[in-house]
Amino acid sequence: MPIEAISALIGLFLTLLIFSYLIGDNPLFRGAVYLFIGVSSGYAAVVVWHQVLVPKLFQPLLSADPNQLLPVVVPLGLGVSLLAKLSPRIAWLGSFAMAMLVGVGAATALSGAVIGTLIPQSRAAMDMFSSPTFARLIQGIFMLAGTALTLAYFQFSATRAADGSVRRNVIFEALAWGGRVFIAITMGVLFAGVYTAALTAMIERLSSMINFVKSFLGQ
Amino acid sequence: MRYLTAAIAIASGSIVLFGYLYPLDALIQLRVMLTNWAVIVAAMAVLVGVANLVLVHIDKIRRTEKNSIYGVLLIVSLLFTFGAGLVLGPNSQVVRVAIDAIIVPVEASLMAILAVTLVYASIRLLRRRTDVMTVIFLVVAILFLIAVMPTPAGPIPGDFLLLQFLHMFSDGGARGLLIGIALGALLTSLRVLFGIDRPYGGN
Amino acid sequence: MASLTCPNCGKDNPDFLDDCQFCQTPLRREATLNTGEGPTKKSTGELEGVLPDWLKEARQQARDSAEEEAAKEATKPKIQKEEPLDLLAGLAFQSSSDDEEVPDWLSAINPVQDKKTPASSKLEDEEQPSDFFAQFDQQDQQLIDTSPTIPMPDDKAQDEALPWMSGKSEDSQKDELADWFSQTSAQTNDPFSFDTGEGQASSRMDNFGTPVSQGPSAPEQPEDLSWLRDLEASTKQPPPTPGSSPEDTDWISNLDSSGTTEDLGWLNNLGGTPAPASAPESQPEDLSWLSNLGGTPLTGEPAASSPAPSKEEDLDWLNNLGGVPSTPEPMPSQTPSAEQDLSWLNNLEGTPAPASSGSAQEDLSWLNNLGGTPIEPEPQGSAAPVDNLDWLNNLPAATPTPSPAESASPQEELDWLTSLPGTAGEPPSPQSASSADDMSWLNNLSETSAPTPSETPASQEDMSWLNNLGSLPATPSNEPTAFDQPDVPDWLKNMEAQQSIDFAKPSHLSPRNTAPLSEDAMQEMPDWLKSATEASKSASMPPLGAASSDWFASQQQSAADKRKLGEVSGPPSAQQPSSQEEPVPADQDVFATPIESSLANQDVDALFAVDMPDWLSQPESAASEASAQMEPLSSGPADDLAPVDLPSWVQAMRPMEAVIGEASAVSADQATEREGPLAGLRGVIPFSPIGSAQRPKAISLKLQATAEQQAGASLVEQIIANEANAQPLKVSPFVSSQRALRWGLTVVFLVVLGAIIGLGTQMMPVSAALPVEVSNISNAIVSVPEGAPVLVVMDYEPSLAGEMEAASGPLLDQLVVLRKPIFTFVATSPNGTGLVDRLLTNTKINQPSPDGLGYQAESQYFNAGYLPAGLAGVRGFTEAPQSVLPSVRVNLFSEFAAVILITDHAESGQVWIEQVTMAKESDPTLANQQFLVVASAQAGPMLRPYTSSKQVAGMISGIPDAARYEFVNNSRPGIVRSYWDAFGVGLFLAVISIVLGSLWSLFTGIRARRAEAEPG
Amino acid sequence: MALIIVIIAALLLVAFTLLRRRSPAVLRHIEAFERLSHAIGLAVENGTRLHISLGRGNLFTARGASALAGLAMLRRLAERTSVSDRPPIVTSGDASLSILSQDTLQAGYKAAGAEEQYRATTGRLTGLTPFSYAAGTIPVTRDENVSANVVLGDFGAEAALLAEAADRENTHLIAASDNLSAQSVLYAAAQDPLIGEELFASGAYVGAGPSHEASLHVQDVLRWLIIIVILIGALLRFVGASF
Repeated sequence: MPIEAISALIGLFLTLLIFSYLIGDNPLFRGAVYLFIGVSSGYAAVVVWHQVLVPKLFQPLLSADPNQLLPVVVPLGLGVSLLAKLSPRIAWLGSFAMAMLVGVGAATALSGAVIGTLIPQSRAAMDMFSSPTFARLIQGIFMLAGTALTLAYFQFSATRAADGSVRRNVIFEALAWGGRVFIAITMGVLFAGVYTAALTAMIERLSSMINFVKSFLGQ
Repeated sequence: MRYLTAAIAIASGSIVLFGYLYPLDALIQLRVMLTNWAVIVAAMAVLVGVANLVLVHIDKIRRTEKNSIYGVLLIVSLLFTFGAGLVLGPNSQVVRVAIDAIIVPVEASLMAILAVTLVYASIRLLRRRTDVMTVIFLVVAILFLIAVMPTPAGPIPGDFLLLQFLHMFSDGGARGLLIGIALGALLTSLRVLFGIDRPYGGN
Repeated sequence: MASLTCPNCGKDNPDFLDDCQFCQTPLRREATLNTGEGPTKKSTGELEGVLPDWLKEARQQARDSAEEEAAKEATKPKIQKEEPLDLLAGLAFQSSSDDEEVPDWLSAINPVQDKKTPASSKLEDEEQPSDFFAQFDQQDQQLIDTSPTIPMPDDKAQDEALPWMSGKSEDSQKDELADWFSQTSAQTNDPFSFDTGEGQASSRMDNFGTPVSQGPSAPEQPEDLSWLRDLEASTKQPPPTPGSSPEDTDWISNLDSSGTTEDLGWLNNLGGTPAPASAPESQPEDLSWLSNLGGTPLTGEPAASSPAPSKEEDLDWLNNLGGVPSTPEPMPSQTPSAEQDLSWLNNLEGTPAPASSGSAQEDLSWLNNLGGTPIEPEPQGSAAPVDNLDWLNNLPAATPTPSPAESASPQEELDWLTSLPGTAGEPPSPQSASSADDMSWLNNLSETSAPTPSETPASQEDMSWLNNLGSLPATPSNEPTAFDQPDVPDWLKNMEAQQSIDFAKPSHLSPRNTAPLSEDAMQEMPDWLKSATEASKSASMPPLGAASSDWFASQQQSAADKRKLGEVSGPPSAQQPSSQEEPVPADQDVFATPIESSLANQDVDALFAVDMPDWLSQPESAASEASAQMEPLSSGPADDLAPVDLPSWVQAMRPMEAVIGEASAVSADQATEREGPLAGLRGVIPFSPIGSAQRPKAISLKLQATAEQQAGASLVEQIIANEANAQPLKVSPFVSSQRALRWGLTVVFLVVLGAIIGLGTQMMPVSAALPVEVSNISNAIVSVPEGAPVLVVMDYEPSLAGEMEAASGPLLDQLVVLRKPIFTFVATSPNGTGLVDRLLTNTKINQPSPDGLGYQAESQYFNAGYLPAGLAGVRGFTEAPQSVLPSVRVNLFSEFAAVILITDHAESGQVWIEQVTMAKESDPTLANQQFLVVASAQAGPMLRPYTSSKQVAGMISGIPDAARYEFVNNSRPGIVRSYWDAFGVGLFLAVISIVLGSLWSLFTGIRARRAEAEPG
Repeated sequence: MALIIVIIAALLLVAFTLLRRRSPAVLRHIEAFERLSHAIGLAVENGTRLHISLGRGNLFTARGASALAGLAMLRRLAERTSVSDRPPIVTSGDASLSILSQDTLQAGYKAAGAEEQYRATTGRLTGLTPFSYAAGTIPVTRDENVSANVVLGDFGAEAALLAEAADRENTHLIAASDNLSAQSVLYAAAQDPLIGEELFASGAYVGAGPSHEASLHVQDVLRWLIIIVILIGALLRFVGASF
């Protein structure tokens, strides 16, 4: 039996085990899940090893070129210090590497949020009105209203009323209600998209299973 | 030590941030170097995380916790895949089998479960929350599904119009959500860069 | 002619005679003073001239001092007169709470506490309180176990105790509070910390409370629970070393303040014995009930000097004095307490709420200990008792055993009782007989409630302390008199200090403070207070001996039952039949006179009156009985003292102004003293037993009913009630219906979709109409140069490989067929690298002809592998592809003629869109680079804004767009088409299921809500 | 432009942080956070576990901010539940995030004075891919005596599996994600979903400090600035102005 057929058979079997979760949690599902977690984690570690650590760390270390060696000494030390995280007693040794990681990540996230989302999305909201057609103008008005009202909905600042209740300004509440409508519509559209993706996955799984059975039966 | 870690985080973050926002050659080179360092450290963190995963299940097995027997399956499959991939490489036949026979089918099956789970959740939604927004949510979802639903007579009439109408609202809402999330990310990252939030072990 | 009958020989005499002509007995009342007669104004002006100079000066000084005292009394604010009532009003409310476990005998003792106040307030030294608290602070900070064994002469004890006992100066109290508040705020955010663990628990509470205080009170509820849980959990932690951590000082300081609150109460009962330094270390509950044993605790001072954070201690035992009014005298000292009470209620919006409930539980635990019943674990109720033990465990002086509550407090009794003034050498008074009963009863108590060895001496101390009962009340008995008479003579003050005058014993009684509400007051008071006062009325003292054991038998019940102790229908009422029989004869047998018997009753009641008999708890019967007892007293010649012939100057020294001035204020039912130097004074010595005399109508229901207090109090109840409520679990029928629904949906989807796929039907046509963003893809592909490198980003997980392969297949097929590009595959997830070959295989791009397009690896397509570091990696790749991913064959990102992003997550897709946009802004050579997106249906809607903003040239979103594009692409490679029918049927099933199921859920939900709304 | 936005946000953050230290902020009512506090209290009191799932937010993506926000809230929850018999379990789908969750847990216990209760195995990596992470988290919900699940971070559609598992176990689920697909799924499947940027407000609502409250006020200021800029810009675009 070719390797593809073995893979398809195993895949069919595991698919059935996973689908058994729809009936209820059971040992078969658990076994399949734990097997999957182990394999996927091991594969991820392999990919990281071969496609990140080897080219970026080990090859420069093994090379005699000091220009390549020096830049990797610091990350090597930081990376090795992370192994200390496996022992709570010396876990603090890895805090320096994690601090660097968090600092770089925070800066990356900040720049991505500002440069990649805030400015482009704000500009896109304005561009809907540049030399628009009537239909585009209507669409732009709705999108602009949706953007503004949705943003207004998340207004966190509020005031405490005399009776101790906390509520926002009446105007803000009205705007927030409109924002909730837009959010509900957006969520509904996104939910439908997620469902179509899930349905496609189910169809793909069923299709692969049935096709394997058909091919196994020689049809 | 907490001050030293905070200083490291603030310094590295500031260099990378200004390397993004103020493109000086020196800043860009520093940013690229720090990014490469971070990539290596993150790769090492993956190995540490996998080791943590193994240790957690070994601990559960040693303490004979409930359903800890499945941990044996996890550890064996993980070590086998990692060992085979380490020796044979990620593009080897064995690893390919692991992907085609286990990873893809199981992940796709878990995603496929959502086709039933989401319908089930939608049915119970009005039992859980009965308000106008929930009704709008369900109505819009149903309309969207109808708009993209093929029928024996072809697509329903006016499917584009319906989709355009829904997108006219959803795009605005999505844009507002994206901007809001970006604002949250901006402030959250600023707190870290200011050393206010120190999730790397500083108190 | 009128004749006068000689009171001595009974013979008639002419009315002009002053003395009997037969026996020379004075005939006129002016000439004689019979015991019990009211004083008469007598002009002694004629004597002034014959008085010596020193006596004239003394009289003048007495007048001056009288004027000064009168001026002091006049300067007291009017509102202070109401404060004690306000305090009691809050107490009455608290007594109506379900969480009150403090027995009613506590309330029966309160009035005596109030009686004690005026004397102390009269003699107060303004500076003493702070010194007193500083003493506590110092000793607590050092955590030195200084049990109250400080030897101290009685007089000195009086002199030192009275100043800090006094709550006269409201300003000094407030300053003290301000200092305390600043001190506690400087220590920690947490208002109450009991031990290290509690310190963190309270800090957690505080932090927890932070958002709570910003919003409605709901967020506080969990903190109550976490606080209670913390208490329970903290007992499992070893007691921290004193001073080993900052939390120690926190809880010490808080404990100090709360402990001080209690100490002032019970120490003042001891005739002014100064507060022992270790008092704060002892359990507040113990001290509070010890204070009641003394019969004259100064609750005014504790309330006044008690900081707000300690109110959950203070109020907890004070508030259980349900329906107990107080005399106006202690108002000055209790005004701050009322304010703190109010602030405490207001602060309940924050974290103190759990403390109040927790303290209530502490009372419960203490009650259980008293009854020898261990705390029965309950979900919430078990926490507080553990806390009770826990914070005691952290006290160096406390025993580490789980019952320090029992072991520590008797130890307190041991020390301070031995130092009682005038008690050591005093012969056993008639009360000692009853003390003997009490003694055995106490032994039972100690045996049952205190298994630790330290209990045995403790119970012995109870015995000795009971023997000394008779002498204890001396001080409080005289002080009201001293207060009412600004010019009280020195000899009378000395009598106050000596405390060894037998005739002072009757003044131990305090009818006004324990009287039930009058009918008018009952009508005025709200229902919840009525229930509280009824509960307090119904509480009665158990009969000594057997009855007491019966009562304790009633304590052997669940904690939930114990909570009903303070209620009318609780176990106490069940004890009343036996209570009615035994106590009265027992008292009458033991005590010769009704006064003594009432004294004994009051002593015993103050000690052990957990369940008072009806003759004590029913005001009418008690009052009538008391009056009935007074009649034979006045008429019985054996009891009368011989007529005393006082010189006129002595008569002039008798307290005229006070008596005459007070005569109008004293109610008619108050007795007039007929013997002793207080003869003729009305209402000075209360006669009715505890819990029986009539309560003045002036109980401060109005103050109690202030909206602020009501709101705070209702908030307490709400918080406690909410925390006590368990999370409602879903009923099993609904759960089973869920499982049935899930199973039904599973079967329907799998069977129907399997059938459609198995049959391979193609009955659903595909529309050729393309959305704008999809049609733009064809235009973008045309603009790609022949054989140009194209970057394909594999940004999806294996879970959506089927959808992404079907969606991207038509685009890749068209691109290969038209432009023969060189693909470079980059994966942004580790699993993505393994999906490249699968994609090319399923789209038949790398399959040999004629079925496939025959693309060859490493020549026409390259799997560059995994691009790590997410956003940073993407950013680096757009800047220098090879430096980030050495396996990439291009040097510059601009060499890619097109970038095809195949993504299943909008966020990861946005990263590429954003970074490529940034690269295009910084690199003009990227202007012509086409950026195409193949998105999963779940990511498409989120990426649409980028298409409208022109950041994305074209996009295929999910199966519907792919089916159309595939149809336009001559139905190649045909993956989507094989899914199309099943996709349509699946969507139809989903729509039908959601519509019908939602309608059913709506119907069942409305029906369920209606069912819940129906009464019962 | 981006630099200006960052500088304005930084200055406002500092200013509002100093202001909030004097006067606590008054924030709008969010039901989910109130239920969160209640659920935490119940979990601590009932001796059950609190399960906190931080998602799989990669620190190198813009979604890493959601992971940082989840860590900030984890710190507070760790302090609150430090005295519980059963310390909370933290699961994550990213290796770096799992290490940070352990550090945060340890720091929270240390701040609460209960560092001895910290166990490294309570901060777990349950999977390195989205569905392996979700599949590895489902058993935690079921086997660890969990009474409340706090799912807060970057998720995808796999969040529906977590919601499904919580529903099957009849446990509380408070869910928040910066992923809109996950939000839409949780909107339908979770008892208390948090929408949009409410995820980033979690720290302020659990009392993480004045800086978190100040962050929300800065967000409000920038929010209205952006709204005004967009409206004015759209108007200028409509009249033909180019900028």
